Amino acid sequence: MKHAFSSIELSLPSRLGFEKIAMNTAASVGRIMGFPEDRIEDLKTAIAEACINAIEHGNRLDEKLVVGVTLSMTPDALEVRVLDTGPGPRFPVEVPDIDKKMNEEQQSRGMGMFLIEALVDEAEWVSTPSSGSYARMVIRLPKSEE
Amino acid sequence: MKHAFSSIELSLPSRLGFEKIAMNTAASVGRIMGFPEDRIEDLKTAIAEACINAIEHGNRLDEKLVVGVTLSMTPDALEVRVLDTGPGPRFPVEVPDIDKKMNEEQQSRGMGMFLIEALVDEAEWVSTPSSGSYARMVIRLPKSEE
Amino acid sequence: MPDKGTQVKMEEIDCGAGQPITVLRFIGDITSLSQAAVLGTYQGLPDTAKKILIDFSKVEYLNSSGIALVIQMMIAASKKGQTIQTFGLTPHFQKVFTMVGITRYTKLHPDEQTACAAFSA
Amino acid sequence: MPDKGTQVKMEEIDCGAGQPITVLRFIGDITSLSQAAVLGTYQGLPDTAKKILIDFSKVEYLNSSGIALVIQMMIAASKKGQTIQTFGLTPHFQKVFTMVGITRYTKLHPDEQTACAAFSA
Ligand SMILES: Nc1ncnc2c1ncn2[C@@H]1O[C@H](COP(=O)(O)OP(=O)(O)O)[C@@H](O)[C@H]1O
Ligand SMILES: Nc1ncnc2c1ncn2[C@@H]1O[C@H](COP(=O)(O)OP(=O)(O)O)[C@@H](O)[C@H]1O
Repeated sequence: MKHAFSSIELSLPSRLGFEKIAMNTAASVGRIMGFPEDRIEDLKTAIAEACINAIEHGNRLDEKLVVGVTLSMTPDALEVRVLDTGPGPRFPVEVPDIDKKMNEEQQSRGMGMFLIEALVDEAEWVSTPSSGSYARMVIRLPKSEE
Repeated sequence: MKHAFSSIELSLPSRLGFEKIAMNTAASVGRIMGFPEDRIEDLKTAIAEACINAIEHGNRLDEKLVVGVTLSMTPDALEVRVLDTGPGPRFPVEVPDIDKKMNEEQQSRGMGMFLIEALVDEAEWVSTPSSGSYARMVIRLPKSEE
Repeated sequence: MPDKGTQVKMEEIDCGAGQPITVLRFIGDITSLSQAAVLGTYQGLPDTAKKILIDFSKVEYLNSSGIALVIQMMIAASKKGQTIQTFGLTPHFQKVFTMVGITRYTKLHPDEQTACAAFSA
Repeated sequence: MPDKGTQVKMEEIDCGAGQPITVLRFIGDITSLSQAAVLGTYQGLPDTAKKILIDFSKVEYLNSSGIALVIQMMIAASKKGQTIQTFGLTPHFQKVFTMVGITRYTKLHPDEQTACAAFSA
């Protein structure tokens, strides 16, 4: 990459299904950066889950509220922030447990944040009480590629 | 579409190649709206050409300047605006003529605006001297689809 | 492809093992908006359906809420003593299903033939 | 596929018509950044190359600046008395090439075989 830093911004109304727009925008950025196809898939799922959470939980499906996505390219990684206007998740978040789910001791949902953490290289949730919160994810380029 | 109007925004640094991000974002919006695949291709080429012009001519490849893309969904059409910080094209713009090109009486380039006009249902260029200019394109959903 | 939500095709096939197998072929997306397509279709199956084959090969987008619907279907099937086999997930979604542990309860087969054969194994 | 810019593969083939045919297979993107790949490769062809076949079937993205490079190549080829045939453009880019009038100077064939055969027509 010629330039050390450059950033792409996307904003979406809070409507379920629109996470696909973020997925495809991010995939396009990932391909330009040279990520291998399996990492693009990881990125797509992670960003989709973060957007769905922002739409559903953060902005409570209020379409007038915007979900913001920033994609920051550095020479060795892509950093993604998914912003909403809510307070962010309350920690600790219950870890999904398939045995409990199959025994109906845990609701079937609740796998999004777990998947985000499993699929990207860094994931954190940042709450900025005055303005909202964001999920921050970093996915690094494989070393051999640079 | 349940809602009469909703709008997606994208902003990109002015770097050649980044038009692909806009293409894929727009394609994703177009698919959500139910455009047939051949219209998605028209949309992709039109938005790519408008972004390339914004990057090259409007923002003169200055990566610090942003190309803005807004995608506004209405029940029967997608309206796209591609904004840059320059004054916009100077009219009249020479119409491409393949015979002149093959005879080297016209430069080989200069087909972008022609293609935009040919591929979308409405195209216009608006200059707002104080802030910049934008290309505005409208692509309508086929009637049978709604 | 234009966005068409979730589509399901239901079929009865015979893998050569005698008892017919009910196939649910999902097409498009499996998300929180697919409740009717996934659970509705499942609930509409006749009680005689004991072997259920799920075809994910035409699924383009699957998210965690969609996976939750698949889990709900698996719970219901296990209550009814039905067997589920699946095939057609992309390598990425095979990984995702493995991450959430679904592979502890159903096998993800590479293709229809292998999945079919697994019913008589 | 990760973004790899423009790649070109050069080949000599024999369509059965005696004189060998030089094939340029473009892979990836054809844009304003493809000058070296398109014109550089073309200029590097030996003077004996009289029949040039262009394979667009692996081209994923083509824009008007890329088309301008193709036109420049066609101008150069026409000056040298070379014949160009092309194939492999998607229906969308066949439409775009037709819109800009390139089809008045070269035919867009559906596949390699038809394009090949056109040299001896
Ligand atoms: N952006 C967010 N804003 C507020 N709460 C959130 C956000 N993201 C996640 N949460 C909370 O964390 C919980 C777990 O999220 P997740 O693992 O993605 O599963 P699910 O969304 O299916 O419940 C959610 O149920 C919600 O309470
Ligand atoms: N966004 C823009 N800002 C300023 N000038 C523009 C813009 N778009 C187009 N133009 C002008 O119009 C001309 C024709 O544009 P176009 O048909 O796209 O062909 P090309 O970009 O290959 O020259 C350009 O050369 C440029 O002078």
